[in-house]
Amino acid sequence: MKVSGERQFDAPVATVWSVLNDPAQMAKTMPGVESFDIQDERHWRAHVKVPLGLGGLRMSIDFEKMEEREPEFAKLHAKGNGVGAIMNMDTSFHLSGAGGGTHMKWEADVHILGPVASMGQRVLQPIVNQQVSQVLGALDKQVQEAKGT
Amino acid sequence: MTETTVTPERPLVVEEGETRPGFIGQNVPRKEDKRLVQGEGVFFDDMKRHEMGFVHFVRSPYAHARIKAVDVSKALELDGVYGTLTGDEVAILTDPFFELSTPPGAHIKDYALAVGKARHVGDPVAAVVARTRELARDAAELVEVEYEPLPVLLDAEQALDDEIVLHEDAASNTVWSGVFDWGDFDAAVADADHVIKIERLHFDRFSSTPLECSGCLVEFNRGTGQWTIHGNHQMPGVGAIWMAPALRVGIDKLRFVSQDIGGGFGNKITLHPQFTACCLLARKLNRPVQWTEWRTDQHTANTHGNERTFLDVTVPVKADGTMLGFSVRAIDDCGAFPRYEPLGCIIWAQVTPGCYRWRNVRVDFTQVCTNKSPVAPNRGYSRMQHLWLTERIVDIVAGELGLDPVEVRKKNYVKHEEFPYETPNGCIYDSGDYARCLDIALDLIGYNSLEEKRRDAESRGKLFGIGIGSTLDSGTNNFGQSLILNPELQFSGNNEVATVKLDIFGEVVVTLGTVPQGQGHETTTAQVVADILGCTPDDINVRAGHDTYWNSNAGFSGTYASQFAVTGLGAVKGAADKLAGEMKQLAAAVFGCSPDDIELVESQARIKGNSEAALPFMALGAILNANNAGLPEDLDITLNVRHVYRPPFEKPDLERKFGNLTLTYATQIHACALEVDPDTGVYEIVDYAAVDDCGNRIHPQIVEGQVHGATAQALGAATHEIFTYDEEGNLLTPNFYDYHVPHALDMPPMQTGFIESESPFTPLGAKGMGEGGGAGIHAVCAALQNALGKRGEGPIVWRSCNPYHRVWEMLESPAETRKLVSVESR
Amino acid sequence: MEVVSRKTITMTVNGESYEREVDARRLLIHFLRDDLDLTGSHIGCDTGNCGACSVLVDGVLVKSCMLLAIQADGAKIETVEGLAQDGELTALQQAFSDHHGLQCGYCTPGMLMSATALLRSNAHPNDEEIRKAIQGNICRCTGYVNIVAAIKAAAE
Amino acid sequence: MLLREVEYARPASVQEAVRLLSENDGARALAGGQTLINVMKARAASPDVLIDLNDLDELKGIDLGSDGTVSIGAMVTYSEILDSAEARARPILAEVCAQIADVQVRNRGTIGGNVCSNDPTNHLPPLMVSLGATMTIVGQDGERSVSAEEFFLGVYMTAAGPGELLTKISVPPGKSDGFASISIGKDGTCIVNAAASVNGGARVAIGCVDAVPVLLQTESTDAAAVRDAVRNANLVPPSDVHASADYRRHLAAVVAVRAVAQAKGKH
Repeated sequence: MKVSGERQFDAPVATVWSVLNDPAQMAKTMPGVESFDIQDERHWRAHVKVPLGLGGLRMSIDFEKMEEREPEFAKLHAKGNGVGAIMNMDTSFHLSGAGGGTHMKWEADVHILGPVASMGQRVLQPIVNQQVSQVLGALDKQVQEAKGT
Repeated sequence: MTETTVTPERPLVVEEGETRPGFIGQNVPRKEDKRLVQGEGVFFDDMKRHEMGFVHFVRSPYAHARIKAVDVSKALELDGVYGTLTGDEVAILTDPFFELSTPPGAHIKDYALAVGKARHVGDPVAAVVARTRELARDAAELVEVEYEPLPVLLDAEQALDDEIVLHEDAASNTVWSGVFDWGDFDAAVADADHVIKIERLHFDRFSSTPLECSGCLVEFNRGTGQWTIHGNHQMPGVGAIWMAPALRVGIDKLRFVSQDIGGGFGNKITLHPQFTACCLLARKLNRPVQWTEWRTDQHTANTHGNERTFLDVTVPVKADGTMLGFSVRAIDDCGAFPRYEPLGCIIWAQVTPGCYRWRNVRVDFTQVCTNKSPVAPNRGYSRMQHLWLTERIVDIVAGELGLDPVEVRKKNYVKHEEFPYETPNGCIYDSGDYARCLDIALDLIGYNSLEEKRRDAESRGKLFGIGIGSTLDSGTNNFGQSLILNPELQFSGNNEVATVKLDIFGEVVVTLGTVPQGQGHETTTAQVVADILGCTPDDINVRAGHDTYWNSNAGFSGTYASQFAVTGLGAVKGAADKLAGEMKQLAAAVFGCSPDDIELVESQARIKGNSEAALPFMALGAILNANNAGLPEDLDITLNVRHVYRPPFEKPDLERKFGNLTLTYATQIHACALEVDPDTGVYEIVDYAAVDDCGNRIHPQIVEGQVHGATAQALGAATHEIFTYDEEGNLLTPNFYDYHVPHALDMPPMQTGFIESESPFTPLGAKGMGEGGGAGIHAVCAALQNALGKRGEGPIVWRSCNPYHRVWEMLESPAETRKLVSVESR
Repeated sequence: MEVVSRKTITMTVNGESYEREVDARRLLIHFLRDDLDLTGSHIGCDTGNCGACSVLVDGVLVKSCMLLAIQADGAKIETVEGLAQDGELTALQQAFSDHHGLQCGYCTPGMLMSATALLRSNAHPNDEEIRKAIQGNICRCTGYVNIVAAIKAAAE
Repeated sequence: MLLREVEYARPASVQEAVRLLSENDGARALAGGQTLINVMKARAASPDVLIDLNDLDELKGIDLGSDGTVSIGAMVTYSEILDSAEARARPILAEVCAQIADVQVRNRGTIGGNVCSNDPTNHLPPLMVSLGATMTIVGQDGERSVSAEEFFLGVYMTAAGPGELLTKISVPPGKSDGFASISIGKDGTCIVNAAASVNGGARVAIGCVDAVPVLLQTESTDAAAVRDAVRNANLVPPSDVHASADYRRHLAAVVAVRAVAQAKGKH
């Protein structure tokens, strides 16, 4: 499943870049993060409980930074392992300056395996959209905070 | 004992003819029912053993992946876990199951658990045993498997490239391939006035999904080294042939027991991998273990029916509508492991020309593996796919040439007076009257008022269509057909066993080799024995189920391939005839007369014409078993006889792929009328008729029940039931939530009719039946085609399953499918 | 009121009282089959679609796979084993046999419970009402034709 | 089958239920269980604690107010709605409940559970939106009301947040309602559905095409106007094995038109 979009931030590129590339800050944007370990600057792991309304879906997600061209492009691979679901995601973003703010183009390719993939076909897409909009909303907040500091 | 119970309410079309005396042919009450309606049946999951453990399989979430490591340590730490089994252990403790194919399929290695690689979603990678079912599942979640995902292969045609290979040992995805060429197809094309080409037809994946899932309770006896498997394997004889060598034991070390089985439909024929894993666990852990498959497991990882793509179908036709045959390239997708395959690569040839007098047939058949669930012989096995092809051919040709689908069928059907009819590949169609069955079916759905119904539907904004499905239910396999696939195999003919004894208090006790799953074997057996022994079915004790300890089983024992009425009852009849002979001998010895003077009537052996000189069964049983002093020394009887019925088969001619592959051919002709909502593609079947001819019917109600059930399964397969995968190989219809099977409200009004064309080849003139329901798929496809377009216009129904969205797509873009067909007229 | 993960519950099933300790997670169907050894009710799916596990809880027809055993604490349950009295089949059970309303018999217990519930509330249902009443019970053998006929006959 | 370990409580009052829901991390209310227990069987998502609402008599009645408002307790089952004289004041309620699943599920499944699970295939979320129902939610801080339009937030997500409980659904008076669906088989799972209420113009809520019911309001109740409204909504429905996004989008217009026509017919 591919999702993509664009987003405008009211902050300079460098600020947005710093938030997007700081795992600790990114962790704050992800819903349901219970713990977070940074292994090295390219690898980190999150234990999340994705809130699904009916109950949480527990997953441990390994992130690996695949590519980066500071301050405009980065690509990330995430592999999530949970009972009933395995998630593989490749995501990337392009940043560009736009009138004092930052324009971000992003895309993500999400692959889900396991019973959740079979049972949740018609809800996965809306749920992914839901999660994405939460992440973006939280990202806005992080960027504003970073800008403030 | 009531002689007749219920007369079906709906009018049945009755063939005029003799009324047979006795219980055969009557609807006697089913012996099975009393326990089943009280919840007192015994299905495998109803059994318990002291200290038993529950098995849960760890299944692959990947459709294709290398297994790099399996770590069971965390599972073993969980309180209540008894033990585990991994693929590595299986590879040491067992040999791969034998493969039926020649190379490349012969080189495939199939084990009880995935070894080295997982090849479909749900492939069992490890197993855990624990004190409760819930704990076993908890522990299975703690098994850590490291996978290296591999590219996924889901398309049968792509499989032919061998760019992604499932089984490295075979080095190819092709399991088996071969060309079948009968008559002179090229000459037929040269002789034709029209040549119709169909680029592609596709028979979708579905399964009849028995309501009871698979499973077993396995006990291991350390002293004797014997496993007792209480399970619902529907063909344990063949299961043992797979399992014993793999487990490196003799076949008698595997005792199979079943009482009641909750439906099989062929899906319980290839349970040997799971059962073998359970045998290993029972031995390793020294405790009984029970494996219960759940619905989602059954859909993802037990078995499906064969999926088949037909390419480049070419049909030579004469100006008058006579079809001369066809050629096709067929690609069969058997999923991740062949198991019972490649038998499906030959089974279709039992019905090579369908119901038609086609003499020139060329089939280029290839079977491949893909990363989907393995297949098994789902009801109508392999013939259903092929007969769907023949019916699609007839209707597409009729549609393109503007021929009447009824007339064109009648013109091309094998005619009543031509039976027994030899097909171009040497099969002998025993008896039948297809045109007459069709007339009855049309009559039942009110074919005469068709135009009126069409106008009425159109006035309500609906598209109206009518369709016919003709099918043959070939029964009693000649396993010699397997030699056409692989001349090295040591299988041919067929057999079934029954034993009958007269016990000390006069009870008649029958044991069967068959493994019934709802077909009423206890009842029909009792009818046959009662007629022979001169008593009532109530006097006959038929042991429920199957147990290899009874010694009433043979290599091909089981319930499959529409054969009970022939092989099962053939064995019963043979055994009962022998017992009757012995009872007469005994009575003659007592009375000092000739056995020829004795008759068996009213539960007695008596001197003909002298009702005073009579020995009740109880006396006969007691005399031989407990009061035998003074009986003549040369009276060599046991009142306990075993009979093996062996149908009259020859091995086929392997060079020509020619011979009689099956003994009987029951007929099913269905007709269906439906209405399509053009705004949505939603359709509803408004009239339905199924006409059956299975020769002499032992128990008409049971026969009719089989017709109803098979039809319901076909209507499900035609409308909603389809196993669909996403591009990762996830099954998107893994349970009854998304895999919609017909509910009571979904079933159309159904009428049934029958004729009885006695089989000249079988002990009771009966034919096996129950698998002709595929006619429903053909009829629905034809009716949709009829509703969606006029001659030479509109879409071509090219898939077997047509859910609403497909119908809508056909309505939206008729040209998409229309381009699949071309006509060359000379 | 505190949360529990295990509890001793009591239940009356077909007139017999039972007391057992159960995990909160145990489904009623597993409790009936595995803990009470009442194996007449069956399991045919894992999504609440098939109805093979249908039983009456305090007179209400439910699928016992969508109810925790702990939820039925104190309830009166009726299962297929409770239909026939002293070996005497009910009219409905007899009609299922007479009309060949069962083949493998696996869906039959659930089907009988649904039909029993129907006939208690509607003594003379028509075909449509019968079909609607057994819509939650999947049968893969009979195509429902003879089941509908059997229920209809039992009502007459 | 075979749920993950879970804890359980069966409170006797709404107050206690709310307390238990707020105090226990990962707690989820258990109503009829006809969705939740199935999800738990798949172990796809699991609550840690179930707060069983089945003893809460406060949530079980159906009242007909003097202004014609039908107030339905969240724990009222579909079968109870079918049998209720009060619910008949808004006939569409029973008409739709009769189409949900099967007898067993209707006997156990509740109106509150249906709307709170907000599975896109559910019947009641679009119906409640089209009817302009009001949802009453109770939490530790007291009671509040939310319109149905605002209640549905996403798949399995509603305005009844953690520690809160939907207690009551109030349906205003009216008769001109319709409901149409395309389902898999008769009365099967919905592929697309739509509920409509006509009062001068039409309120149409379409289900299964987004995470929440999509509400369209048209001044005209003509088929063409309804179709236009659906077209202008630029729906991006999910696709699954039963329907592509295109097919769902097409069906959305069909069922919307049918639901409105049905509603008009009841004038």
